[in-house]
Amino acid sequence: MSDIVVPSDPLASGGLVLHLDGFEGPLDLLVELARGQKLDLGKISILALVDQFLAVIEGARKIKLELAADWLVMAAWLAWLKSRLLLPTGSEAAEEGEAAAEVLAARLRDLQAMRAASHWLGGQSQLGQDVFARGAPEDLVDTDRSRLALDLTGLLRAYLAALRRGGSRQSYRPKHLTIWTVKDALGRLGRLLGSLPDWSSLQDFLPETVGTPTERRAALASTLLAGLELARDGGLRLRQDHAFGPILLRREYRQVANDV
Amino acid sequence: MNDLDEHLRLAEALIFASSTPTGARQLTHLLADDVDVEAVIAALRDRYAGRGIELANVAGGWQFRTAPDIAPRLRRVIQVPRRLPRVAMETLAIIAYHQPVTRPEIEEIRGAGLSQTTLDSLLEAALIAPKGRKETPGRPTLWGTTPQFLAQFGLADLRSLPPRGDLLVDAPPIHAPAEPPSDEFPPSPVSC
Amino acid sequence: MNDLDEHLRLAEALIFASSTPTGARQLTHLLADDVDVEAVIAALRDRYAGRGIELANVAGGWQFRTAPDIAPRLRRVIQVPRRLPRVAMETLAIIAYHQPVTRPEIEEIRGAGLSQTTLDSLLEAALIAPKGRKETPGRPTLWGTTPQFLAQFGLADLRSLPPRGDLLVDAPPIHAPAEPPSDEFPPSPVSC
Repeated sequence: MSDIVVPSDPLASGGLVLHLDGFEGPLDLLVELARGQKLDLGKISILALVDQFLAVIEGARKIKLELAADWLVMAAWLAWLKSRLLLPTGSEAAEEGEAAAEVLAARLRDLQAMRAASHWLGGQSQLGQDVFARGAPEDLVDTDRSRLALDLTGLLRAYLAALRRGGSRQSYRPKHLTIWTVKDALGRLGRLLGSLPDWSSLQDFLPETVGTPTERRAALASTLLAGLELARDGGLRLRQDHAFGPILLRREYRQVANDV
Repeated sequence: MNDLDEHLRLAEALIFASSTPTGARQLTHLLADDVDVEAVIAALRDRYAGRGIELANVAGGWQFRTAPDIAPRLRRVIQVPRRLPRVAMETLAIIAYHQPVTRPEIEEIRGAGLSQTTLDSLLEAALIAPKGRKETPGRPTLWGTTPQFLAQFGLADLRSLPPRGDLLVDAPPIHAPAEPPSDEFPPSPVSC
Repeated sequence: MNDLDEHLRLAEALIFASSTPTGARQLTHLLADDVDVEAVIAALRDRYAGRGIELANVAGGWQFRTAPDIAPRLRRVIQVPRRLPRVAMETLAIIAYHQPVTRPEIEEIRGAGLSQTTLDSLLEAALIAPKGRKETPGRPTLWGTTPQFLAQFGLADLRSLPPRGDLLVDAPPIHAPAEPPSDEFPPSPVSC
């Protein structure tokens, strides 16, 4: 037992805090315990290992040491594993335990192998530590910068950039809009009104020539204003049955008759 | 192995590993105080005589260097093509698309002055060439691209340049369907 | 001077001048096509046997390095960076043997969390590099070793690492008192 790193009575050492801190998690401690048990990880007794681990955890609890969750999770799992390993062989639960023990042993072997690899690497002559490369390497490379790196994408991008900048420097000239004025609308409305016997939509009084949506909106607004103007003078009646509904207009016969 | 051999090994390793020329003081510090550094250096220099590298006395110290007769054979030339400055690239692009074009016209398109240096750099690279003069007051030189320009950009001829129309993708469409282009009017409650 | 001597000089100069290991291709490029590069290298290696610097086969090429036995003397004159702490060495070993490997996989093997500091120190020393991402949820980065790793530990290639099976045969003590004092763990009272 002299090889075993963890003392049989963890309380006696009094150094458990430091000791657990020295391990990077439960797997680390397990590998260490396994190492104490036998060098050949293929033949270690998982059951003995579990007992030792649980003893350490129990000891840590006795001195009211705060244990990280992963230690407690591992302890609980190992307790479960132990219960399975103690069952008589042959039962399904015992086989489950054996399989789990084999997985654990494989993980411990892998970690142990990586420990050994790390140790092997550490034993190599390291560059900059044990061996040194040439401190002042010679640069025997000449750089020829005589050729041009040109590509079509760059050319096109440059062209667009030039046009954009050139364009932004020109003074701002607003585009000429052909606006259908209220005066235009009054004239058209007056002309058309007589030829319409009944309610007609405001839309019908727009000039056919007006093209863009903006111009059409402007014409609609002008025509509405012209309609309101005529209605105030009693020349026509306007009607909108509901909000945002079509605006209808019709000649006001009586008013006209009275005036005449 | 005798003492001189061991001193040679140490001096050789230190001079090799140092990033700067190794001085007599460093060598003395490495070897014992009573070692004749000059003698060690002389023996080391002899050892490398006629080899691919030699021990050179530089900047008050010793350093290994490639033998001068070999250095040219080890030299490798790496081509690092340089890029044209932005102004030159833009000028070249304008000349390519607007040729034959005068310098004032280029300045007009770019919306900025054009330095003689930029024009010279394009001339020097044989990417542009004068193509006669414009019959306007002052008879300014007309510029155009060269066959070298086509070769550099891997173009068969000037018609292989992407058409201008394909480039101006961000020009606003004239008749946008349904939506007004850049809504100059707030949405009106008057519906159509 | 015969041909082999001339080839030796050239190869010596080329390998000597480089800061990184020189590959066979570079040597073939320098020497004539019909030259037996292996023979030149062998002759060169013989020439430097027992000297202060020697020819080493590392990271897929050849590099001159100081002889390991004089390191203690050189360290008195040359500044040496800190050795990697145990955690970093272990992580490096896991990456070397399991590459490409993700950080969660490394943590799984070690049975403990891996601090960013450790990963950063390996990255900073250019011993590891990202090798794409694993196509699993979260797409974690895959890590692998670099040519610098091979150069640092004097390995010709990754196959020069001892086979995993050989590692467990006589596993060295881990928490043994023989550990270097630079070990970042506090000395454990139970380790003796």
